[in-house]
Amino acid sequence: MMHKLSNAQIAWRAAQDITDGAYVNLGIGFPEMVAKFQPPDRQAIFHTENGILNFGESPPEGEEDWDLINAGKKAVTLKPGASFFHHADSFAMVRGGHLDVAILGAYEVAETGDLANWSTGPKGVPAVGGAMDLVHGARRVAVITDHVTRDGKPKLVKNCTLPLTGVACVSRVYTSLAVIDIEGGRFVLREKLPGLSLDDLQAVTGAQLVIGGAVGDLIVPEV
Amino acid sequence: MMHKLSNAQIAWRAAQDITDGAYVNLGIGFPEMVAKFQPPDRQAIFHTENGILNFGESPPEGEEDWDLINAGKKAVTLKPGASFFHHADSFAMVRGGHLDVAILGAYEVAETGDLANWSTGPKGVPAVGGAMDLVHGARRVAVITDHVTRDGKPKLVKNCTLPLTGVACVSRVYTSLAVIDIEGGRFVLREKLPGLSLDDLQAVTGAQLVIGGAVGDLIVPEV
Amino acid sequence: MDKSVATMAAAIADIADGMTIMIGGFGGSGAPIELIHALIDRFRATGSPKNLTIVNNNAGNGRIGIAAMIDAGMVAKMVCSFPRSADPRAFTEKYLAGEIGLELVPQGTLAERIRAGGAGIPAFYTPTSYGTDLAKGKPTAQFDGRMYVQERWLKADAAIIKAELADRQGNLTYRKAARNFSPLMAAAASVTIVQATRIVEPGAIDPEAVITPGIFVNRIVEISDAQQEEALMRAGVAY
Amino acid sequence: MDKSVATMAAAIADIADGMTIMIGGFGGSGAPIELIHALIDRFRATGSPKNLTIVNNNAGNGRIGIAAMIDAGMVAKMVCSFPRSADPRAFTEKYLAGEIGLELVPQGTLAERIRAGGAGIPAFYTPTSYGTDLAKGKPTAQFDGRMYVQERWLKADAAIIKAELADRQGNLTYRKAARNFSPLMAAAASVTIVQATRIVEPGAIDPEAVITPGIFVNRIVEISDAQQEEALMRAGVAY
Repeated sequence: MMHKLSNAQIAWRAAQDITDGAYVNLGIGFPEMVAKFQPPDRQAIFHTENGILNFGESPPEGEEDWDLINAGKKAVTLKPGASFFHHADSFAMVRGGHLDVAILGAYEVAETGDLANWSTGPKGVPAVGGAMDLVHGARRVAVITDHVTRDGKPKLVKNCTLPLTGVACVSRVYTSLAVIDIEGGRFVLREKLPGLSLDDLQAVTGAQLVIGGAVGDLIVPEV
Repeated sequence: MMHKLSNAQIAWRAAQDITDGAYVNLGIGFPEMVAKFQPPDRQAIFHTENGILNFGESPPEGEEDWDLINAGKKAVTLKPGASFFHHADSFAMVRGGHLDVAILGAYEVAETGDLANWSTGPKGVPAVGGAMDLVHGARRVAVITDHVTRDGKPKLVKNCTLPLTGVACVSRVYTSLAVIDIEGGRFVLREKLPGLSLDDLQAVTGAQLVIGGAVGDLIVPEV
Repeated sequence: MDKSVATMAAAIADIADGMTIMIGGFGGSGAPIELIHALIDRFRATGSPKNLTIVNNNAGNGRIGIAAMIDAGMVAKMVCSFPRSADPRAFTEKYLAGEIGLELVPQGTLAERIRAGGAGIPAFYTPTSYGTDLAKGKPTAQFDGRMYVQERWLKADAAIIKAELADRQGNLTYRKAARNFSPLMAAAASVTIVQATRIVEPGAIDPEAVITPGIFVNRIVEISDAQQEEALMRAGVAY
Repeated sequence: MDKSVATMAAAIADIADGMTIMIGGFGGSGAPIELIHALIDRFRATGSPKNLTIVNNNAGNGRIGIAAMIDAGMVAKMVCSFPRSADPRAFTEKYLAGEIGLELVPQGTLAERIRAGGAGIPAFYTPTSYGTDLAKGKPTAQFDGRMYVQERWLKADAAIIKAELADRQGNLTYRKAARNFSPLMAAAASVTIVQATRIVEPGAIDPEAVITPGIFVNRIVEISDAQQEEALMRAGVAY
C-alpha cells in the first residue's frame, strides 16, 4: 500500500498556505482541523456561517455556551476582536468575496475546478448548508481530501459524476499524496510525496496531471 | 378668492388620520409639519431615511448634535425606544412595506395615483432623494398639497405632465380644499370645505371628482 | 405602545392552519423552544395549527422543538438548507415515507431570500448554485461575464423568534450567535412574535445597540427562564 | 494584525486617478472631512488624485469636504441621490457648465446597489423608479403581478468613511445617525479607509456592538478631534 499523509497531515499542509491576517472559512468536519495547525507567527481570522468572525477553540467540556457555536454546531470561544452579525451579513462576507480562503472537503474535484461535496446521490435526505455559497465566495477555494476514495477510486477526475456543489470554483487541492493547482481547466502538479513516482500518482488520478514548473517535495511532519 | 386651508391646517387634517402606534415617514419640507399636530392620545413613531426610528422635535438652537439629523438635514432629538440603523436597513423598512403611512408633497397627482414631486423639468440640477422609494414603500401613501398651483392651475390632474415620482402610488390627497381618495383610477371625494360647492371644487380640479358616498365637511381648527 | 402580551398562548393565538412560519435559530442557538412548544400545546388541544410550512436553517433535532412539531404531524413542508442534525429522526422518517415536503435552499441563498422578502426585493441574482441541481428550472443571466441564478424573495405569514432584550416597542437585542436568521425573519413576516429573556421599558436599550428595530416586531412575551435546545437535546428530553 | 496607520497621507496613499470612491456620510453626519481634505492636500501638492467618480448621497455643501474636492477640480462625476444642499454652489456651477457628470439614483436604490456590491449580488429588482425617467433603459420584469426595475450592484475602488471606535482589526462602531451609508460602503469597496475618533485594542468593542466587522476594513487612522461638516459649513469655512 502506498504511503500517504494522514488527514491531520493534509490539514497541516493546507494551514501552511494561510497567510498572516487572512480571513478564512473552514468547512465543517475534516476542514475544521486546519485551524489547529496555523503557524504560531501568523494570525488567521476564522469566519463561521452562523455569524461569528474571529472565533477560537472549543471550550472545555461542561463550559459550553450553546449560543456560541460554529456552523458544525460545535461550541466555540471568542478571540479578542470577535464580532457577531446576522446570516445575511455573514453570507455577504462569503458571496461578496471578502474571505481570503475557504477550505472544504470533497467527494470529487474535476480538472475544470468543478466540485462535488454535498450529495452522494438521490438516496437519503439531501442537505447542502453553506457549501454552495462558500465555493463562490472566497478569493481562493481550496479542497483537502484523501487522493482516492475508500475503495481506491480517484477523487480527482475529468468530470464529476456526483451532483455538483459548484462549477469551476476550486483553485487548489491538498490531497494525501500531492498538492495540485487547477489552472486553465487542468490539474497542475505542485508538490508530491518524495517517494512517489509521477506514474504512480497519475495512476490514481482520474485526469491528466500537468507539470507546470518545478514539482516540490510534499514533506509534512508527524502531527 | 376662495377660502382655503393654510398649510398648517392641511397638515393638521392629515395628522388626524395617523393611528396610534403607526410608523410614519414625513417627506422633507412641508410634510414635516404633520408631526406637530399628532393627537396627544396617540403615539406615532417617525422614521427618517438616514437611519433613525422614533426621533422627536428639533433641539433648542445651540444644542444641535449634527450626527443626529433627519432626512432634511435638520437637527432632531430621540424619544425613548429610538434606534439607529444603516441606509440599506432604512430603505428595507421603506421598500419592504413596513411603514404604515408616508406623507409627501406634490407638484401634481393624477387620478391614476401617479405622483410627480421631484422634478420640475430638465432645467437646473435634478435631485430625487428618497421620494421614489417612499412612494412604493408605505402601506398608505398620502399627499398634502395646496389644491392648485400658485397661478391657480389644478394640481390634481388626469395625467401628470411633470416627470413622475411613481406610478399608481398615491391613495389619499389632503388639499387646501378637500380630502380625496384615489380608488380604481378615480378621484373619490371624501370631504370638502363646508362653504365650497361641488361645482366650484370641480372647477379647480383637473379630473372628474367622483362621489363614492357621503361627502363630509372638512372642518379644521385654526392652528 | 406596548407590544408585550402576558402569555405564550396569546402570543401565538393567530397562527393558523396552512401558514408559512419562519422560526429563528441555527441548530439550538436562537431556537424559540418555548413558543414552538406552545404551538404544539395548542395543536394537541385543538388540532390546530397544522399543515404548516416551516422555514428554518435545519429540520429539527431529537424530540423537541421543530422535531417535535414534525413528530406531532403539524408540518407539511420544510424550507431549509440542512435537514440533518445529531438526531434527525423526526424529519428523516417522514421524509423517506413521503409524508413531508422539502425545499432545499443553499444557506446563503436562504438568508438572502428572507432578507429580500423583508426589504421589498422580489428577486435577485446570486452565483450560488449555478450549474447545480438546486438551480434547475430557475432563470439564469450573465453579468460582467459570469453566470448567475435568479432567486425569489421568501416571505412568511408569521415569524417566531427568540431575543435577549425586548423593549415594549419591540426593539430587540440577541445573545451572541443566537442572532443568526432572526433579524431577517422578523422583517420578512407579516406578524413577528418574539420570546424575549427580558422585557424592558423603551429607552433601556441603547439606540445604537438595537439589532431589530421595533417596526419589525408585533408581539413580545417574556420567557425569563428560556431553555436551550441543545441542552434539552443532550438531556434526552422529548416534548 | 494592526490595520492602523500613523498618518492620513499614508492612509490615502494608494487612491489613484480615475478611481471610483465611495465617501460615507449623509449631509454632514458621518462625513470623513479630514480624510477628504487629505485627498485635496495631495491633489494640490501632486495633481493627483483627479478624474474621480465620487459616490455619496449628496454632492457637497459650501466650500469644504466633497464640495471642496469639486471646486478643486478632482471630481469627474458624482453618483448621488440628492445633489442639493444649503450651499450647493460647487456642484451646481460645474454641472450647469457641463464640467461634471451626474448619475442620479434614488436614495434607497443607491443604498441597495451599494449593499449588493458588498454582498456579491450583481443585480436585483426594485419597485422604485418603475415608470419614471430614472428607469429609462433599464430592464423591467413582472413578479406576482407587479412591475419592477432591474438595478445593478455598485462597487468602488475605495471607500472613505468615518467611524467612532475602531479596533486594530478594523471592527467599527459609528456615532448616532452618522452610520448611514458607511457600513454598506465599507463592504462594497476594494479598499476601505477609515478615520476613527478613537482606535482601541481588539476586545475593547463588545462583539455584539460591532457594526462593521473588520473583514470589511483595510486601514484606520485616528482623528480624535474630527470636525463636523455642518459646523464648518455654518462657520463659513472654506478649504
